[in-house]
Amino acid sequence: MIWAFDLILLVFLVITAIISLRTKDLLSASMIFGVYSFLMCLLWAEMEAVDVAFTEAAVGAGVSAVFLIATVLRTSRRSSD
Amino acid sequence: MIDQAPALILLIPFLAAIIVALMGFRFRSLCYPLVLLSMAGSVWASIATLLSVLEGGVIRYHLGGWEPPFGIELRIDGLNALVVVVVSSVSLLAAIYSRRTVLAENGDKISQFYSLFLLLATGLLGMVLTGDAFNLYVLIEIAALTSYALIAMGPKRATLAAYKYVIMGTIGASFYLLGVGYLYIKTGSLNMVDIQEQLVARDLAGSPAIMVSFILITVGVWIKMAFFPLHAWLPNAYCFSPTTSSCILAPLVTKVMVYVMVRMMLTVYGAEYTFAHLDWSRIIVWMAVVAILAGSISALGQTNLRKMLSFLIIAEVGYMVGGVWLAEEMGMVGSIYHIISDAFMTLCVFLFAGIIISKTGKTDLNALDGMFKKMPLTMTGFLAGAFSLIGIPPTAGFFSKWYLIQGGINSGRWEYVVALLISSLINAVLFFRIIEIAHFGVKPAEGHSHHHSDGHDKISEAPLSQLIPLLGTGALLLIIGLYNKDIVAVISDFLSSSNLGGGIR
Amino acid sequence: MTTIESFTPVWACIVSLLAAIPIVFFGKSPNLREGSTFVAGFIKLALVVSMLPTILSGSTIEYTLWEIVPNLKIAFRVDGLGMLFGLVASSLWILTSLYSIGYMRGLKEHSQTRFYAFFAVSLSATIGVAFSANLFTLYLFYEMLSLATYPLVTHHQDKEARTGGRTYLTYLLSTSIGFVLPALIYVFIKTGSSLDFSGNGFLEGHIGSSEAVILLLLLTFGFAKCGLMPFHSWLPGAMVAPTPVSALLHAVAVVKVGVFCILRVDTGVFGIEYLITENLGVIVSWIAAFTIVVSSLIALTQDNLKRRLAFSTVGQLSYIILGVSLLTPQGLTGSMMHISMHAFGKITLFFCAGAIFQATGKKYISEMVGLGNRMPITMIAFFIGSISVIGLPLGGGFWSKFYLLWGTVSGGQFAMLIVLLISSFLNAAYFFPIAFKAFFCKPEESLFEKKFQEAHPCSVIALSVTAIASIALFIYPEPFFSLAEMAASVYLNSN
Amino acid sequence: MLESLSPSFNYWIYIIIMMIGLYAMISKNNFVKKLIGMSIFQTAIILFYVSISVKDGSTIPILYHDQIHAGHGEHHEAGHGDHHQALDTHAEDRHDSHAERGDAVAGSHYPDLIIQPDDFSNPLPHVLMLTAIVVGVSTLGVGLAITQKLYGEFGSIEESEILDTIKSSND
Amino acid sequence: MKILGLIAVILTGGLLLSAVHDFPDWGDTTSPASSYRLSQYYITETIHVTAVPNMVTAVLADFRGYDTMFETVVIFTAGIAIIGVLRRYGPGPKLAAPKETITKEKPDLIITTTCRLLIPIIQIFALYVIAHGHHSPGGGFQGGVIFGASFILLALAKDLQTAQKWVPEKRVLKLAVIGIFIYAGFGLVAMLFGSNFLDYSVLHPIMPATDSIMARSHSMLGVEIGVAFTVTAIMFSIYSNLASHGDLKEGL
Repeated sequence: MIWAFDLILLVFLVITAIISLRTKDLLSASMIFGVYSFLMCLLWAEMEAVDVAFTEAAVGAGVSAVFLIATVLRTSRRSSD
Repeated sequence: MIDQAPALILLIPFLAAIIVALMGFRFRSLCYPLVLLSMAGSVWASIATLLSVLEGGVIRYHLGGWEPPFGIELRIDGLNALVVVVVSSVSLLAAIYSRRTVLAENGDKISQFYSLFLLLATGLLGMVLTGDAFNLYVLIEIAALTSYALIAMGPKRATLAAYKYVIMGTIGASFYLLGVGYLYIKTGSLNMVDIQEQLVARDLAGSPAIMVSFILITVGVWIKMAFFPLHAWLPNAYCFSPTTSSCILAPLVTKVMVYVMVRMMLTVYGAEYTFAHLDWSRIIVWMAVVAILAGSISALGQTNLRKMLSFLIIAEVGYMVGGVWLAEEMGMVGSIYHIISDAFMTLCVFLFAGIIISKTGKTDLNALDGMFKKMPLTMTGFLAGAFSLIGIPPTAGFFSKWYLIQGGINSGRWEYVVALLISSLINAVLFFRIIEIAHFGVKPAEGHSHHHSDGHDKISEAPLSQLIPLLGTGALLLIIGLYNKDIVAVISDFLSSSNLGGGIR
Repeated sequence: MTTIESFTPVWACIVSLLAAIPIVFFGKSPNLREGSTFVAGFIKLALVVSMLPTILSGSTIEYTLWEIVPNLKIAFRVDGLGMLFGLVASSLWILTSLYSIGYMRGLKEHSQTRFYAFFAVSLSATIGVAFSANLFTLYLFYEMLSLATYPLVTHHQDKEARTGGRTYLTYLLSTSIGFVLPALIYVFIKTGSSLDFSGNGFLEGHIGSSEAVILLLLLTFGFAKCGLMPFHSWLPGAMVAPTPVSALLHAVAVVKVGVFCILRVDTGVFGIEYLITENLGVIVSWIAAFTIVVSSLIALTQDNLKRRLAFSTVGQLSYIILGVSLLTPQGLTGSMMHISMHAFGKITLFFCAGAIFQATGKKYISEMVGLGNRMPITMIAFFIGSISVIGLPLGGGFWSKFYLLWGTVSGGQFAMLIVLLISSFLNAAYFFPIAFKAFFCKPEESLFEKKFQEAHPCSVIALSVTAIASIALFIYPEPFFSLAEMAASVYLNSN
Repeated sequence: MLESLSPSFNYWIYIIIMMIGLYAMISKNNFVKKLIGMSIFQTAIILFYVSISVKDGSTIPILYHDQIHAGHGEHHEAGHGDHHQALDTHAEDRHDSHAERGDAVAGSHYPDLIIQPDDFSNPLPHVLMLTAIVVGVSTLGVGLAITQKLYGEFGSIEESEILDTIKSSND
Repeated sequence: MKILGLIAVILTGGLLLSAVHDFPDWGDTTSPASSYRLSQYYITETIHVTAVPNMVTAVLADFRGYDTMFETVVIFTAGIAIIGVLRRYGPGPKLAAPKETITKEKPDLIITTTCRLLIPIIQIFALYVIAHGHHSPGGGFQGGVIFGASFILLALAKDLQTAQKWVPEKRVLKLAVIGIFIYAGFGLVAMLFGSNFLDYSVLHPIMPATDSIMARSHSMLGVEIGVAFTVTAIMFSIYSNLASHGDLKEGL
């Protein structure tokens, strides 16, 4: 485990989490959430949790983001906050 | 067969749920009988389990044939054997009731509704049966997901309430999960009994992580059971949901979470840690007092029948949390007994509310105008529940209050006793307000009026599928009250086996 | 003193409960319905009377039905005091039933089936209270009575009834849940006993003096059915009920259950000896004395006949409480006898009030001038009832009042003696004018339409019987006298 | 300096991420935002669990083909003094569990294979978190479905707007 | 709400931070979680008692198979719940239209072609993931999600109707139910053989397995296939409901 890589990933995680919650465009927010999930997946893979990482890649970065996008397109893209 | 009964308790409704899910396309009319049949099977299995627990002590059913802590076990002692009977029979009664209301409220989604209904029962039964802390989380989530959907299947406001419930429920469940994580990081185990042994063996009583895990789990469970400051999701969720949903959700979800709290406090952390080491009894009983009073007083301000009852649930949760945290055996007995009796009384009044709403189409208290004349049997059933909630002997509610007050006096917590009494009186006011409306009509005449309000709207007795569960619940309330000694004996056995001595005054 | 195990008291209790089933079943045919009421009434009376010789011989009858909470049983036990009360209640039920047939039919009341059914249930609860073996069973039946009488009190289902019913339940439930229940549980915890009433109480040695005072106050005010001030307002409020209900409930069942409970608590829970040693009688007796005087004064101002009777009842009940709190054998005997004597006297008065309303529609005393000629039987009965309640010779009430006065003298409590005397005077002041005006004043012509106008025969028979009984009890106060004396001796000499 | 922090910075960051999610769940007005917050909240917990499973010098909890078919000495590096001790105790443990499990292990297909527990990261949290991820996506799905239903009924996914609608319809 | 959120965050955060120092060191092999017999048993004995090299799969599908069954049920529940909440049969009351209109263009040629090529590969990969879960990362759940994603991709690339032709709602439900039945079936058959629920070891007489250890291994594969069925079906079902606002007619 490479601590520097780990740390960079963690910092990016925090950044993407904050961005995805602060973006007013929900479609972008969903995409950034996908990025967040993917970073999370990388982090876990790097922490030797391959199965979890695999699942997160499929679920978090893939399906969850698609669900979010589907909902956003079916409802409203704008968010007040 | 009997050996397998613990697993069958939840496997039967579980498999039925799966089958029912398919029936939306064909055999829709078979959903209801199948639900009844499976719940009856579950009741049978749970009673068989209870009997064998009474006979032979704790049952440990190793799933997959793995010894705990390696595998997951169902661990059934006196406490969950009792609660599981309650959960399965309440589900059965609610299922019997559902016949017409589901058709009326969710006619196009019968199979989904019943499937979710059975999955909810499965989840709740599983929560009660399991002996594994993480498995409990999974089952909490099953129960939660089904609850969200069952509530969201109602009209407009129900959807909003369901959304709120999703957020709050997820926070609660996640706190629980995090708490289990903290336990795991310090003990390395997930089996409840094994965690307790590890806590003792590793001498973790002073560990901040264990304390934090305790707080997380407790707060998580409190959110799920709508303990007062964390109750915001409950009133609207139970008030606007379809009546059948509220009939199974209201009696069971909060009560099962109280069970989880008791299980966590006694089996996982142990009474000594919970009461002697942490010693938060003083503050938490005060919180319970506030919860009881807040719930009761909020209920007073409601004109919507189900909303009023929902606030009563919050008060009742206060009873149970307070009773457990009295750190006193009688209080504990009272709380556990109250889990049982409150499940049935809540069922009774919610069934009644469901009948009234489906009969009159109105949700406020004035819908009850002159109901004693129009539906005397329904009102009789309701009276049993109302008297029980007020605490009139010999209904079950009286005896739970009896033990709880005894606990309060024994431990010298007079504020709790006073809160219980005030809440009983407020309940009396609430229910006699209903009885008055049903007895006198909304606007009683000035002089002798003998013929008010008959016949201007044709409301007659509820159909049999709704009457049977209502009257059955009423009768059960009496039976639970009259046989409280035997139930309490089982509870006391459980308490004495779970080594209360260390932590209890 | 021997103890006999027998199921009879349980039968005596539940027979009227069971009677509710045929009453509801025969709801459509009034004759069968009221027939079953009567059958049940006679069976009940027969069962109670069948136990009388046993009790008089000094034995008690016991039966344990059910151990409901660990250590706590639903148990029945018949002793002198219980027998006395049971006898009064069961015999008056029959008469009240007779009377109510007349009353209800005469006025063509609605929902008669409900009326008779709950009437029967109330009686079960009353007998249950009378034959309770422990405080817990007593409480159980006490609550049952509160609830079973609610539909009776609010029988008219109008606004007035709603207000009255509200007051009724508010007072009764809040006191019983708020005061009695915690006291009950506290006693249970402190003594760890089965709460069984015993000859000399079971609290001694388990609690301190201050606890004793609090418990006594909780239990005295908690049984608000006894009408002690300040928890008396439900009684006049509950007068909205049909008169038979008022009669039975407010002369016999409900209020007497209240004082009976206090008698039980004082004798069976605290024990007279313990009350004497702690000097607790004084508190209660002053409360009772206050109630007596104030209620009598209020009664004087009432124009509604039933309300006047209600306030009179409040005062008379306090006699009983005063009698027991004198803690002397004579006082105790007197107060127990007063249960029966006052019951017969007061029920006569209520019957009369109902008969007047039934025949003429009059409720107010000012409208009853010259009624004596119209309703001679009723008014004579009213007069007899007044005598008995005031406590003059020729009325059964004389004996009980005599013993009460004797009790004050032998206890050296002259203040109480004066209270009793003043109150008797006030009683006379609010009763006699009614009878006097009825017989000796000329009515205004427009007041009555007919010359002779008695109520329904059933009612008249009933009120005559009770009036005669009131006189008979003066001549021959048995078996109530022996029962009371026996019970009093048990409570004072059992140590 | 960062290296000295490294023992616990995962734990710190997981708390930060979790609090970001929690704050969003409670404070955000938009329903989709709340659900994104919820997902972040849940993944933070998963991160915490995964952190538990990490061991120094371990590898992924899957046996390689050649690991299975080779003796244990090959992949067991020298220089881990305490490993030998551990080996002994674990060998004993294994015997115990052999005895417990009877013929189940007696019939092992790889009787010669002895595995060092410290060589592999802890598989249990991984298993638990697989389940947690599934629960997370299920909750997200249900939450989104409810959001869509709300939008269909109220025409908005902003909490304040919906509350206003309800308020005005009640008045 | 903002203040409430801040208070909750500060309280919870403070609480959690206060316990961090109590945690075992990062990667500490002697930490309770790592050194307790539970995880050690899983690491050292899995291969012996189940003959599965991937410990995660073994623990998931066998030791904690009960959990995993309910994990599948969670997915199933979510699917049913979303149908229950969102599904509209026939024309219901008018619902609010999306704020942003979705442009309906003819699907792009490049995208459709790529998808046509890609989807079979994705599906084969999914099958590989399912089947090879014993030896490499993966298993029923991951494979199922990937398989489901292939259908979602189809729906996204062409339209929902095309994907619906492959997996109409009825088939989705059937697949999901079959999946759970496969899983529960292993457990139930074990019960019929007189053992406890989900005890695969007794299943060797009816399996191409030589002994109870191989029976566990093979049953795990079966169970994973069951999970995959359910997950595939439900993932697609959730997507199609969310994408069409419950009427399964017009997707994104």
